[in-house]
Amino acid sequence: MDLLNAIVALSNFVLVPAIAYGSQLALGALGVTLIYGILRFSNFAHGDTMAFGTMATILFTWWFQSLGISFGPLPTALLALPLGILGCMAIVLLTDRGIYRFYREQKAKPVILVIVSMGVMFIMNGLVRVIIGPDDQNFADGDRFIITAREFREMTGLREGLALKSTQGITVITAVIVVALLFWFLNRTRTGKSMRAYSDNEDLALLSGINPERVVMITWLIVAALATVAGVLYGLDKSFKPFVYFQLLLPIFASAIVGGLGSPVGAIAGGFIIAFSEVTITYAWKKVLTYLLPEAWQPDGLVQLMSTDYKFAVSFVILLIVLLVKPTGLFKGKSV
Amino acid sequence: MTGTMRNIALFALVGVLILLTGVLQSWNSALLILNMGLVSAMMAIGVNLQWGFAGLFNVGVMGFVALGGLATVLVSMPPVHAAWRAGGLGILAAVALGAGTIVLTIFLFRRMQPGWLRAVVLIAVLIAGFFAYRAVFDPAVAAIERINPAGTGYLGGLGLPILLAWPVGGLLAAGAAWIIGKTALGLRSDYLAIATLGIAEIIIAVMKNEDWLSRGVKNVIGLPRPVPYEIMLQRDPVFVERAAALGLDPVTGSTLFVKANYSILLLVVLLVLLWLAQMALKSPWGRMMRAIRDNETAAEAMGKDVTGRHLQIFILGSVVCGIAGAIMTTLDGQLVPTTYQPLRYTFLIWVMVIVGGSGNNFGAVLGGMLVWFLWVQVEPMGALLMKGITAGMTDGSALKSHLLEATAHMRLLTMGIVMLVVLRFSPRGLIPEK
Amino acid sequence: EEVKMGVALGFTGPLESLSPPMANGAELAAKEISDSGKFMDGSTVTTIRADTTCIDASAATAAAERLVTSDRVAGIMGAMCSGATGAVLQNVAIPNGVVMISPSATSPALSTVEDNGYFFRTAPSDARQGVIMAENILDRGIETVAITYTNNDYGKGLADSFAEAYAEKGGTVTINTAHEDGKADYSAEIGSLSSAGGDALVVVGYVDQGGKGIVRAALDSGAFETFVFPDGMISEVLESDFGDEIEGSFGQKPGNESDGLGMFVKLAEEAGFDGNEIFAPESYDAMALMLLAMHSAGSTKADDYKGKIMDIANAPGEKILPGELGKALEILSDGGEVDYQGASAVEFIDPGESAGNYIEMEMKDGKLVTIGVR
Amino acid sequence: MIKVKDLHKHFGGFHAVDGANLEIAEGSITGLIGPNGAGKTTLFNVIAGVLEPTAGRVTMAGKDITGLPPHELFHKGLLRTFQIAHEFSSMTCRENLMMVPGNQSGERLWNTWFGRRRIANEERALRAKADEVLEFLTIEHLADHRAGQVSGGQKKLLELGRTMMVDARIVFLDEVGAGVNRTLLNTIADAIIRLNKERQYTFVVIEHDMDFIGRLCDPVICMAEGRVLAEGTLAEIKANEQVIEAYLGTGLKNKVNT
Amino acid sequence: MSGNAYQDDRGNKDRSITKAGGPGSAEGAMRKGKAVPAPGGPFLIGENMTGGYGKGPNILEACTIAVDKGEIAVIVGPNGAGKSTAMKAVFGMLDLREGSVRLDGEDITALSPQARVVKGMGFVPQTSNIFTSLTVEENLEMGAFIRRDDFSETMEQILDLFPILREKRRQAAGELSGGQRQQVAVGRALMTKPKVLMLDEPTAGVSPIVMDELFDRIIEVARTGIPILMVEQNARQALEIADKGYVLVQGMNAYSGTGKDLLADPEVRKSFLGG
Ligand SMILES: Nc1ncnc2c1ncn2[C@@H]1O[C@H](COP(=O)(O)OP(=O)(O)OP(=O)(O)O)[C@@H](O)[C@H]1O
Ligand SMILES: Nc1ncnc2c1ncn2[C@@H]1O[C@H](COP(=O)(O)OP(=O)(O)OP(=O)(O)O)[C@@H](O)[C@H]1O
Ligand SMILES: [Mg+2]
Ligand SMILES: [Mg+2]
Repeated sequence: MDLLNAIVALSNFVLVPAIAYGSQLALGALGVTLIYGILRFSNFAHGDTMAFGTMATILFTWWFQSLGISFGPLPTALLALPLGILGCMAIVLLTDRGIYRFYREQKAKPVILVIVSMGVMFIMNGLVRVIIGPDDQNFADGDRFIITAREFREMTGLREGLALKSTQGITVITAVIVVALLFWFLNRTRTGKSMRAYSDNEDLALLSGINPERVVMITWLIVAALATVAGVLYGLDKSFKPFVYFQLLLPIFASAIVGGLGSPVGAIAGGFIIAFSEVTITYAWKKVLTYLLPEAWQPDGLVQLMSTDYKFAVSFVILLIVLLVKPTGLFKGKSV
Repeated sequence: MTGTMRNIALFALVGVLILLTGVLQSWNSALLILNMGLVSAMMAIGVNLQWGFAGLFNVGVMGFVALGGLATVLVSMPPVHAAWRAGGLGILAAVALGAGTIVLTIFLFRRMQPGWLRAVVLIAVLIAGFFAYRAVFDPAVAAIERINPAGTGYLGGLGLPILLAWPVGGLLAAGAAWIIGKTALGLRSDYLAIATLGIAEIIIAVMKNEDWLSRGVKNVIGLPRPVPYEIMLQRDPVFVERAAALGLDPVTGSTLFVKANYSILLLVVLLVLLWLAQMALKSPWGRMMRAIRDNETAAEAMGKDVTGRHLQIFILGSVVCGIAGAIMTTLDGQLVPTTYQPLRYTFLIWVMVIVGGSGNNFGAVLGGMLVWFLWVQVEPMGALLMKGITAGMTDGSALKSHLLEATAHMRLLTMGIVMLVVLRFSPRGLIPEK
Repeated sequence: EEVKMGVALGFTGPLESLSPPMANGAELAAKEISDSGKFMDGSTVTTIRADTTCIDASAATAAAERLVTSDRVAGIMGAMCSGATGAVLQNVAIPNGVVMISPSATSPALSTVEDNGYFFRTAPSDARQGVIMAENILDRGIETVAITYTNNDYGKGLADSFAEAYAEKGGTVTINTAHEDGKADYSAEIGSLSSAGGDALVVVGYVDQGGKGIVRAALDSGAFETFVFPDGMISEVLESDFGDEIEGSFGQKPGNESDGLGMFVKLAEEAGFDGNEIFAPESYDAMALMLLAMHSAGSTKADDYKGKIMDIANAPGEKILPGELGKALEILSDGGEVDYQGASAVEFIDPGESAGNYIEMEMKDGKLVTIGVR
Repeated sequence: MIKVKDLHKHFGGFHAVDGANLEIAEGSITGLIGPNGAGKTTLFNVIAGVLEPTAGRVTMAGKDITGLPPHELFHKGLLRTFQIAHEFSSMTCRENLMMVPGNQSGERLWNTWFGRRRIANEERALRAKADEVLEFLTIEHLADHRAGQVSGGQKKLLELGRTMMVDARIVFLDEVGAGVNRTLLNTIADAIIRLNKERQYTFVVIEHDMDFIGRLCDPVICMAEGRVLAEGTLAEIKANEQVIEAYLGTGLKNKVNT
Repeated sequence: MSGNAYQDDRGNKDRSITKAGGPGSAEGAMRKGKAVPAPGGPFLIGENMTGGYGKGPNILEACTIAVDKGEIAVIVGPNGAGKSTAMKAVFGMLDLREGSVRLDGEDITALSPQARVVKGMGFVPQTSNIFTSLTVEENLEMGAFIRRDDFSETMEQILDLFPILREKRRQAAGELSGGQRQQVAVGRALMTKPKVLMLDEPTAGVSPIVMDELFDRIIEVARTGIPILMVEQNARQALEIADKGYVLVQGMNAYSGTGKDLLADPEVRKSFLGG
């Protein structure tokens, strides 16, 4: 019984939130990694692209809500998501046409594109705030929980509860579906393979009859979709606020780098590593130990390695150690 | 137009922009922008050393700048004697214990044969050391923080002149850079990105949470200055008379005088840094660095210790950032750890380097000055733009009021547009590397 | 004559979402006084905004420098974050001799600055609120609490003063730990808070920043059901975002029985913004105080009117609530005295800090209701 | 000079070098041939410190040099060129040469600020030496060209030139001939022979062009599947059945259509 | 280097913000022109080609190269003469300033490289001619990117031709040795079932035995009627099997004739074939 309690407590406060957060980071990191792999630069505007896609989705959600359309127990935002993705695709293609394309035509070195993406970051940053404002927006509706902590306690008779939010469920399920689709696309389809080929060697891709502009366009479309999905899932689970989305850039990049920039598998693994290291290292083990240890041994302190003040610092140290132990990066060198 | 002419023209342009600020807004604003521009130029030089000359990607600029800031407090604030009495010894002992543990670990790591025994011993030493450290450290900290928490609650500094803090800031940054470099350089460059980001986060976390050191988020306000206080000048009849002779009222006179003093001080530091950087760049050392940047594998095969050189230049760049950080905190007159945010101290500094022209010290200086000017002045520019956009709309329309509300965000938008324009027409920066 | 007033807030940066309602609050007061036609022989008031960013003390200084030396404002309503406030105060306000009233900076360090009487703040003092919150909690029979505070001077100061008062009065603090605003995820914080346990969670934060994220995560994981909210958290947002999920949670914010806040909220609604947003009332008061003091001194020179601010804010005199600024102007013109209460029950103690009363609020049926005054 | 003992290099499960034993005599020009994928480049990389060996030892003049980093090997007199030229592309050809010598006082940061006279003198000497080398290689007209902008063959010459800036003891050449015009290749071969004669450099040469090998090398070592297959003079190697079967082949089967 | 500031990234070499390897250098990828009928002439001809990289100087000066059905044409010349450049120009990876390229009775000067692949041209470049991160098999598949029919039979033929590739078919091509890569590269081009095949130094770095195999195969392919245009430094062997030879010097045609003629020309032998 106590063992069960301990497991439930650990799941409730560590596993479930970390998995949900990890999925969100992973989806974000996938976008970053795709741009890096195929268009060859680190896209600093990614956080703000996520914000833009989410904003579009929110606007459509509001519109649906005003029309009285809802999605039953699921958030209306999921209905609006396809439209939001389209909106994000539109702006992304627009920036590509208006800004990046020129540099591609000039055969600009990728490092110039990095800096350009910083400019785009500033612009999107402003744009989102001008349109929807800098405020917090809560747009989740529908049922909040699959099961609440209280229901769980009543159901099982345990002392600890396990809350499962519907957004957490949706996040994980969507993430799995999206990742599976992406992998299938990249590894099995002709277009996907041509994207990997282009990413590997542009000139040679040309010689195989691959149209580079098409590859670039598809990449941006996928990235827009990924960014919107990641942003909306994150926003549903927590809430939408432009500045936080900008801040998300750093953990997302950390995820992508830990996994090995350019490697989709790495991006996913990286997302989970970051999420878990943030949540577990600073976890106070007191509750779990209280259940597990005999009366006499029970801790009076919090049994916390580090206070949560240091959670980012600690998670970065973990990352460093991971990288030191695995010097070739987690998945670098392996394509997909 | 020849290259030199062009460069002179660009610097003149920045000069004119600042002069215009003086004429159109106020000379105080102009001098203030100049001063901060000079500091930004220093930071840009630091980042340029790392990024422009060695291709080292430092995401943790803010950490080094923050260390410089910390130095000002440690050097210049008066010591809090009561706090020293309460926990000073404890802190010193704890630091010694911590350092001892690490040294012992490294020693054992080197001496013992690899294997499970070594792992176990190392872990045991580390854990024991950690607990011993916490046992000494925690009560000392508690004792210190109990002493007048609202006013001090920390150990204070050494009470030395704040100018000394500038080199000390550089030293602190050098120490941090050395640690990062030792662990992360020489491996793949991605590590450096993560490591610098991580160490910056750690430095900031420490500064936010270790109240005994620099009051944490309670901030240290009222740092001493290397120049006189305006209020003193305003009360000084001699000064007031001189100001009046120049046709200035005492307030304007004193504020201008103080800022001008800073300008001279900063200019001297900047010129020294610039000279050092230029000399290094144009020597065989600079040639070696270029070779390493061009082709690491070949440089290594040609007997150049790539890792060692990288470490060296990484430390140098960080030192410059640390010095600039100390200067900046001195200018602000306060240490506020929460202001160290990546947007301002990492992204913006890169923007300076890239807009100015990476790989060129003069470019970095120009970029620092210009981008700083824009960073400050796009606010009124953005407001103007918004006024222009909304001019044609009917008063009180929802869209108009919404747009006017959003005026503040034109700032980032304008910044982005300026950047893209520069990159569009001068992709290697305004003063590219030769 | 046209009197210019500066509104220096962090319009961009981490606290950007707090700024617009604050600016609106301040501008509302300026407009009210200006429109009354009674201000300093019919002078008008215009406001100029300046962005202090909250991440860049230097940019804040530059913006304020522009306000003072270029736009020549008569006073500054601001700044917002302690960093910007300290920098602007030391580098601009004091050297140039300009009055500055911050609606939100609470850093104890600011108290020690040699301010020559130029600096005031309408934000309440941490020490007093800490004590009141401790009493409030103990009176309800809650003996153990966990505390999480936003990692800045406001959060840290208030959390520490509360923890001290609470422990002194016999309560137990299980954990006192920080959270950062604007971060992506708060699971780690909730994990340790819940592990430490406690009958209630004291959330010393901002309602549209990390504080909200903390409450959300705590509710979602079932870690806590009762929350205690200090002033930074008490807002309409609690009703709209959490409703009856936090039934029975409570807190306090500056105010008194004369419903100054209610009147302010009504005024704000007419002006088209939400007066319940945090620090909006304080901003209104800061602006009103400066203008009333100018009127009373008959001068827009800081050295002339800075001394009047204390007189206006404190008794004796007729109590002035939001919407009654015209009346206050009249009284002052007639040589009478006023005791400005405003939207946040302003009461200044030396050295120019607010020490007002607090109203206790509780969530009942998904609504924030006033329980009483402390 | 160099002794390789029982060297292994495995990539995952693949044994690229699988117990190679060989010895390179001082003052010789040793040819290293073998089918594609025999492990020649990998062996090179292990000796030159680019790759860590899985097992085995490398000694140079009796001293163990296994696993030393490339820059330390350089200072011991072990130099190498690359299969694909690794020039410093944004520097001029002269600078490419001048940067080579180690322990230049101008490479110490302190001296760049406070020892400028000494540096100036040193630089003058270096410059003269670089010009001399460029002349030797018959590319003195390229001295001020960016190295990235000279042709492929000239880059290879530059690679060779770098080894002449210092007193090398042993130089590893990885397929200098691939993609180089045969006439130019003859020039390179002459240069190698001269260096060998005049400066007593030891050379190890990987090459697939038998004419080139024949011109230069004695002895020749043939590798296959990570091991040494045969060793001897070129004539002996050419006659070796195994080598013919694995490497040389018997010439074109299809004859030219008339 | 072309003096284009956008392509100059000196000072910015960090790998963690941009992917190593850089973008391609082919210029014509965005070209949108159409093929125009231009009957007559040899099967493939690059006529009077003049051009250089970006805004740089002319590398090619009125250079003409042609090959007809069933023929093997070989280009030789010193390093840096512009041989590879000429090949790229024929393939449209360079913007010609003058001259035209005609294929099978059509003027294709305005076509993008990828469109030329569709027209039936196959090309093996001199450097970076494989997808290093893709497996050997995927490399071959990419060769057949434009083919909509079943290409497994062609794949079998190629794996038979280069048995080592069958062994390593699931391995990333980047892990192969220099010579093995060369085999993958040629295999990739053959997968297209091209109407004309262009090879830039296909035998560089391959062992003698494989080289002989390669030449054999090239002759075989030519006998099926596919014209072959190749650059070779292994000039003597190449000219022996060539129907046509071109000697390029500084972007200009210096000598041309049948392979035998060139081999017999003492001047050519001395200056370009190594005596
Ligand atoms: N990083 C690697 N991972 C896996 N296998 C590798 C790697 N590098 C080389 N190999 C394999 O090791 C073998 C030897 O490669 P190496 O480059 O040494 O051959 P080589 O003798 O130089 O051939 P060539 O004459 O073609 O250059 C090859 O079969 C190659 O596939
Ligand atoms: N991408 C490029 N940008 C600018 N100039 C180039 C580029 N590629 C080659 N060049 C220049 O064009 C000229 C001809 O090069 P090309 O590669 O065509 O020579 P090549 O005859 O193939 O020589 P090799 O036998 O060495 O391969 C050289 O001077 C070279 O420096
Ligand atoms: Mg090889
Ligand atoms: Mg070529």
